[in-house]
Amino acid sequence: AELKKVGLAVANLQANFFNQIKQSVEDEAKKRGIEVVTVDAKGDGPTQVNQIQDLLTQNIDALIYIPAGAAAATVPVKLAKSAGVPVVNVDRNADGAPGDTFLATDSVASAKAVCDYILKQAGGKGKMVIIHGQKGTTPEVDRSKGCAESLKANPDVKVVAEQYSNIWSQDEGFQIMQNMLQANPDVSIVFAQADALALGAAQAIKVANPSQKIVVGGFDGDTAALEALGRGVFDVTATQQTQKMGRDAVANAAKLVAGEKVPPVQLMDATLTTKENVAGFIASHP
Amino acid sequence: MTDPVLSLKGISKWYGPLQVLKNVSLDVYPGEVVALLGENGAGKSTLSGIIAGSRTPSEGSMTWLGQPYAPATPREAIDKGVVLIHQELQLLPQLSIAENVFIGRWPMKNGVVDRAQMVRRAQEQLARLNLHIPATRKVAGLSTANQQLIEIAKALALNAKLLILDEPTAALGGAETEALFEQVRKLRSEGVGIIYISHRMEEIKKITDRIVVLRDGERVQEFADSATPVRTIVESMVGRSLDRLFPTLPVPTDRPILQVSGLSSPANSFRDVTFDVKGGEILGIAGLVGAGRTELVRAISGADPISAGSIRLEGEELRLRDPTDAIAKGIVMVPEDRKDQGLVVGHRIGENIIYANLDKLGGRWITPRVKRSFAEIAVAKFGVKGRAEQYASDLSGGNQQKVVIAKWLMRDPKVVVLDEPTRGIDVGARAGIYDIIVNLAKRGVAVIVVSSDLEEVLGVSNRILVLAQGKQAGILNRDEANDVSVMELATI
Amino acid sequence: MVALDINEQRLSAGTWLGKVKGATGPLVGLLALCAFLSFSTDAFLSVRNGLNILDQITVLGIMAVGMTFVILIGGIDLSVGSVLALAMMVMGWTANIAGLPLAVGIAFGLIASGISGLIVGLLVTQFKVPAFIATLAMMSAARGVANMITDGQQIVGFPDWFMMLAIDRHFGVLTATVFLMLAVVLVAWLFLHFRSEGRMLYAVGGNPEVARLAGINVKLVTIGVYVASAVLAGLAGIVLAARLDSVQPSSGFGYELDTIAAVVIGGTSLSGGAGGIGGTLIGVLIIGVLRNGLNLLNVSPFLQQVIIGIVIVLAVGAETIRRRRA
Amino acid sequence: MVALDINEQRLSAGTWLGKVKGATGPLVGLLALCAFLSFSTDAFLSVRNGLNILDQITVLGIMAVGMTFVILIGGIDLSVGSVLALAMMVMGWTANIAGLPLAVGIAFGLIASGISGLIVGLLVTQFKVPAFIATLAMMSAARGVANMITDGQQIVGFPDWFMMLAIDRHFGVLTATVFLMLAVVLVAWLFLHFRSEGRMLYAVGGNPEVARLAGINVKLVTIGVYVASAVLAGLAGIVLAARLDSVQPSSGFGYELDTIAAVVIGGTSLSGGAGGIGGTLIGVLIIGVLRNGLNLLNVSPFLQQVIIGIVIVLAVGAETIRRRRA
Ligand SMILES: Nc1ncnc2c1ncn2[C@@H]1O[C@H](COP(=O)(O)OP(=O)(O)OP(=O)(O)O)[C@@H](O)[C@H]1O
Ligand SMILES: Nc1ncnc2c1ncn2[C@@H]1O[C@H](COP(=O)(O)OP(=O)(O)OP(=O)(O)O)[C@@H](O)[C@H]1O
Ligand SMILES: O[C@@H]1[C@H](O)[C@H](O)CO[C@H]1O
Ligand SMILES: [Mg+2]
Ligand SMILES: [Mg+2]
Repeated sequence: AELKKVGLAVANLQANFFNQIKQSVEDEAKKRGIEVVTVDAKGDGPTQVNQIQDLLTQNIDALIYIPAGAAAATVPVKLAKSAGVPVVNVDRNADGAPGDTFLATDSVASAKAVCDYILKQAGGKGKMVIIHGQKGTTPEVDRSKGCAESLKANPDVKVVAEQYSNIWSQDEGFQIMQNMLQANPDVSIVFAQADALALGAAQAIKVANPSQKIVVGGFDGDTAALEALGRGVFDVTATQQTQKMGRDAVANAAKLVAGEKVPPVQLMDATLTTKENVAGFIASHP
Repeated sequence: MTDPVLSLKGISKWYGPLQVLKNVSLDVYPGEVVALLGENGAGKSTLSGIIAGSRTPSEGSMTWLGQPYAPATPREAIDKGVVLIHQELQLLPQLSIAENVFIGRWPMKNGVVDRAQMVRRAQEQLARLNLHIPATRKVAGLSTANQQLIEIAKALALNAKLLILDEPTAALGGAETEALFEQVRKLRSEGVGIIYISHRMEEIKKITDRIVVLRDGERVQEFADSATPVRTIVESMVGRSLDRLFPTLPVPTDRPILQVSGLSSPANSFRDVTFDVKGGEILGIAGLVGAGRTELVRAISGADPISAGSIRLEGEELRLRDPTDAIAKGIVMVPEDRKDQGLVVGHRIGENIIYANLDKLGGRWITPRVKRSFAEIAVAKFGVKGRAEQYASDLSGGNQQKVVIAKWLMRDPKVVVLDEPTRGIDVGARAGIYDIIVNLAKRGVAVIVVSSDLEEVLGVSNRILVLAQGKQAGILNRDEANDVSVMELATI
Repeated sequence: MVALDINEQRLSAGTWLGKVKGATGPLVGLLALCAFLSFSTDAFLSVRNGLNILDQITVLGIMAVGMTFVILIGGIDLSVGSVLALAMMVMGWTANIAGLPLAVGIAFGLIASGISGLIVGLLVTQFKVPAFIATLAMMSAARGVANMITDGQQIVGFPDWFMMLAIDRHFGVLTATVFLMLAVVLVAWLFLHFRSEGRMLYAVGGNPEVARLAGINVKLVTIGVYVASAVLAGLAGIVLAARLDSVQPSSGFGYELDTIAAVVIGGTSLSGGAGGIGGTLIGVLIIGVLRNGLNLLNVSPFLQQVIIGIVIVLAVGAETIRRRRA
Repeated sequence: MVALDINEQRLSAGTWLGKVKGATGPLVGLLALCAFLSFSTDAFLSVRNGLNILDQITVLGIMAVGMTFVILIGGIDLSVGSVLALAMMVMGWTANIAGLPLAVGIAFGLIASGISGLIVGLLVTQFKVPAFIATLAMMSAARGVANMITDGQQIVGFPDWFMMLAIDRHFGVLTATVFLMLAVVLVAWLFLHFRSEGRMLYAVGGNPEVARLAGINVKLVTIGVYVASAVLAGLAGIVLAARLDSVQPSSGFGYELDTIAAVVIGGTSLSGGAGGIGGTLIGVLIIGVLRNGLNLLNVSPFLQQVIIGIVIVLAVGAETIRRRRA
């Protein structure tokens, strides 16, 4: 069969990362003459289940699926499978009911790289805080794992506070960092598991105006974050290949519809990005 | 004769298909008090509203001091000097008295509200009515009578050229009414034109120069002389002859049903009250405004707590924690405020009747048929002019009051308490309510009637309990009670 | 006013429309919406899509019944979304962490939600805390407790029969959860119309002082209503858990406004005493059909928000215009 | 009841407490909270922390002033969070995408929010849409438009002077944004107390029919109030943009409940006609101090939710208990 109509279920379009993927999917589909139906769950799992029902009602040929919540991730896959529609999971996978393929960044390795970098910048010691993503989602779990590996190698760094965000947003990053600074004014290292969180944290630091230098690491390579990185607002991120993810998602969906086999997990690299190499990514996002 | 301040020509008003005013013409001259009379629903308030700019006429025209006059908003009318004291209280309970008196026209100084001046001038207006409450006090919590006086003060502060008073005394007692009349006379002597609306005939005779009668929205008659016999006026209002207002009272049994002894309220609004009411007896409770009558009967019907004393019903001592307890024992109360305590005005008549009888409607499933037949019986039995499925808000005051009475009497109570049962109700409807009261007594029910209308307490009571400042001033038998003896006790 | 009343009377006396008094505008809105969607998209008018919509509104529908009670007595309940999450987490913890049977978990979940409702009811009646504040506080506290149960973690994987409640179409049409919602709606409707306790809600909402003087135990009714609303929110949580085959403490975030909107769109007055379940069902369907339809029409997600805003105003505004004309 | 009135009179006549009538409970709550925090953590009672709290409440404080107006006239405004985002995005777009000066962007942002308020006001007054529904619809629509401006993207990086408004401490103490908030509060307080237009709000909220009969233009007052609330929400958005040095369309999500809570905790009655800016300031401070204090005490975020719920009830419940005793 041929892929004519693909459903794209996005977790939350407010996150730049997902918005980039959405735009890439839509561009690629346009090139191939495929119709895309996009729905935005606004971070709510149940809403996403409803939306996927509606996509299936419209007889989509394949589903590109970014789970909204940590829970509820399995139901859409089951729904699609029972309707005979192949599923391409992007960024987040569903425990117990994975899609036909899973496209994502190797978050464990990339998060380790980011944490290695910020710990080194801080001289391998000091108090650190971690602003996690949405608890229990694949990227949150993997990035925590990756950073933990780095921490193991740096025993002089003490993690004094960890908090979880709900929708990975800048507002939340600001709020959480502000709170953390109140309780721990002498923090010197921040790992925020997404760029929006990192930007929020950096701004909270700026407003609080502490006497010590605080190193901030993020993740994603959001459009706005890369520019900020260039201006030295924060220190490092891992730029994910969002354009490639979008293109690959469409390509894999087409293959699955055509009955070709694809590997169940396809991880890609994210590039460690600092002020030095950011210009290239601003010019063209991978 | 001078020119009229206001003259109405052929005013008509429709609400949808319903015509409530039919071609009414009326002139009001400076320095006269015109009484506007008519049954409930005759169109008096509607006409007042049209004059005061809060409603617009469907047809007809008005002139003000010779100029065409068609106020589109109340503001326009007020600015010209037309002031209406509405039948319903128009106060903001959360604000101070002073602020209420000057609402919408606060005295200003340098672009800001001049509070000192506002309070001072408000206090002056209150003093004119013998009301000595600080003008800085909040309106919430004041008695209805005092609120009514504030409403009047509000109008007095406006320097009106035409003042319309729509039932200003419905909630007032004798002394307050007198203070009001003094102000009315003063305004009249200053050349203000006054339209006075009331259901109390004795007042009409005291204060008005001319009487205009409305019936079903039509101007039916004018009496140039206030000496016209009441009977003639009433017959013109109701369009038929009315033989009597008060029915003959039955002779009470000697079986005491309700015995109250040493009853006091926690807030001290009444103290050490002792009386009993026998089967078939009607006990009137009289007193000046604020004497504590309402609080006393609310306590007896479980609506308010007591701090000392006892209430016995047929010998059994009652512990009333809330109205539910009293109702279960057979004591019911028709409260003084129909709209806020007696009825859910936005709901249907049938529903309102059901609300007081939910426990009685066999089983606990209330089908529409059960409900309808129950409500229809009540409506028919107590002569409510209306259908069970009508909204209570659509009824005239008198009929609303009958609904409240009906909802309670469907329970076959042993004691019925009526607080101000005819407030704002026309003579015709009043006679109907008195008939109901007397019929209750005939069936052996113990009845308590609280009223500020002296004629009424005297007319329907076997005995009269008089309260003065919360204290029991005495109990008068029917043969010894008259307006002088009651007032003597009330002003102790 | 009279004109309106006469009109309403005529309706309620005769036609079928009159059964959903106050909601005629919204009903017209709903029908217009359905008609429009049937013409503009093939997928809308099909049994399958109809059943989908029913599936999609179960959670909202169940919560909206409880909210109807609350709003009828002139109250408001902002805690429903959090109480839903609390019930889910208690259920999940009992079944998957404490290892008791799922049925016990469900019972515990409902009990937990009932207790939240009881606390709200007591705050409102005994401590005179305004309902808005009492339920806002419960919204925060219940969410906190829901989070603390597993330290913010979701719980995944329940017995198969549980998930099947939301998936298996019995008699080829209704899932158990949809059936449950319809049962809740029907029972609530019967209760409000025919039970004396149901009529009490209208009396209390119409004027609490009148109700009290009429011998109705206003406090008890109020407490009962908040407990019912909370238990129904809990039940909605259980349904949601079946639908998602998992529970997480962030569930139901922001649902309170959706639920209140459904009730108010359905013609129940926020000042209490007027409205009913029929209208609420229409309100819930408007929201459900609208979301479904916008997805089927492939309207972009951001534009959807704008259109939803406009349709809500139209559905309610239609009622005003109808009244004006009448 | 009688006792209460006398008591209130005494208060309002004489003591300083009387100035925040209806909010004495919350004021006591706020003082108790501060006392408790001063003893239990060193960091709380310091100039720096005090200034921090002020910084943190600017956005909420500005929005709460507008919400006070709305609630005083008996209305409600659920759209403030979305209108805030709309103003931010319009500002950001004008400055960073259309390339006009930032000051023009700010003006456009405020105009955009004013228009939303005007639409709400017209819906409420001319089309008789209940405020709850009209602002709920605007909440959805304004959010949608805010998103559409940049297709959901954030905009980062404004001129330095702009961000410095939220950072530079003039005279070593107040940032420009805090100063702005204090000015807004003061002007609003003067307006409500001393201008006749301010008093009109109380009249309309107390009873719109009474106000109309007293010659007050109720519709105009209502429209004005919704415009003011929206413009203040827009202004709060500008302040937030300075604070975050960026704008994103998801900003302000859920702020409506926070804002309403601050106003109601401060003693303004949801039924209108009673309350004021003084109380609102206390409500805002309670929320600000509470969040700050819980962080200083290093209370876990989940437990914080529970405690916030409890403290809200206590702050408002204290008022009841005070009244009972009085
Ligand atoms: N807004 C309205 N819509 C429809 N009908 C109305 C409205 N206001 C009044 N009416 C009707 O108009 C008629 C006249 O009412 P109005 O209030 O003028 O009577 P009234 O003479 O003042 O009676 P009362 O002595 O009871 O005050 C009544 O039948 C009433 O039901
Ligand atoms: N809700 C209230 N708050 C404060 N004071 C009240 C309240 N109700 C009544 N009072 C006061 O209590 C006293 C007794 O009032 P009550 O209403 O029992 O008097 P009444 O004899 O029935 O007179 P009225 O004609 O005003 O009903 C009065 O001084 C009155 O002002
Ligand atoms: O991996 C992604 C990104 O980090 C994004 O910022 C939010 O959602 C996560 O799943
Ligand atoms: Mg009248
Ligand atoms: Mg009385």
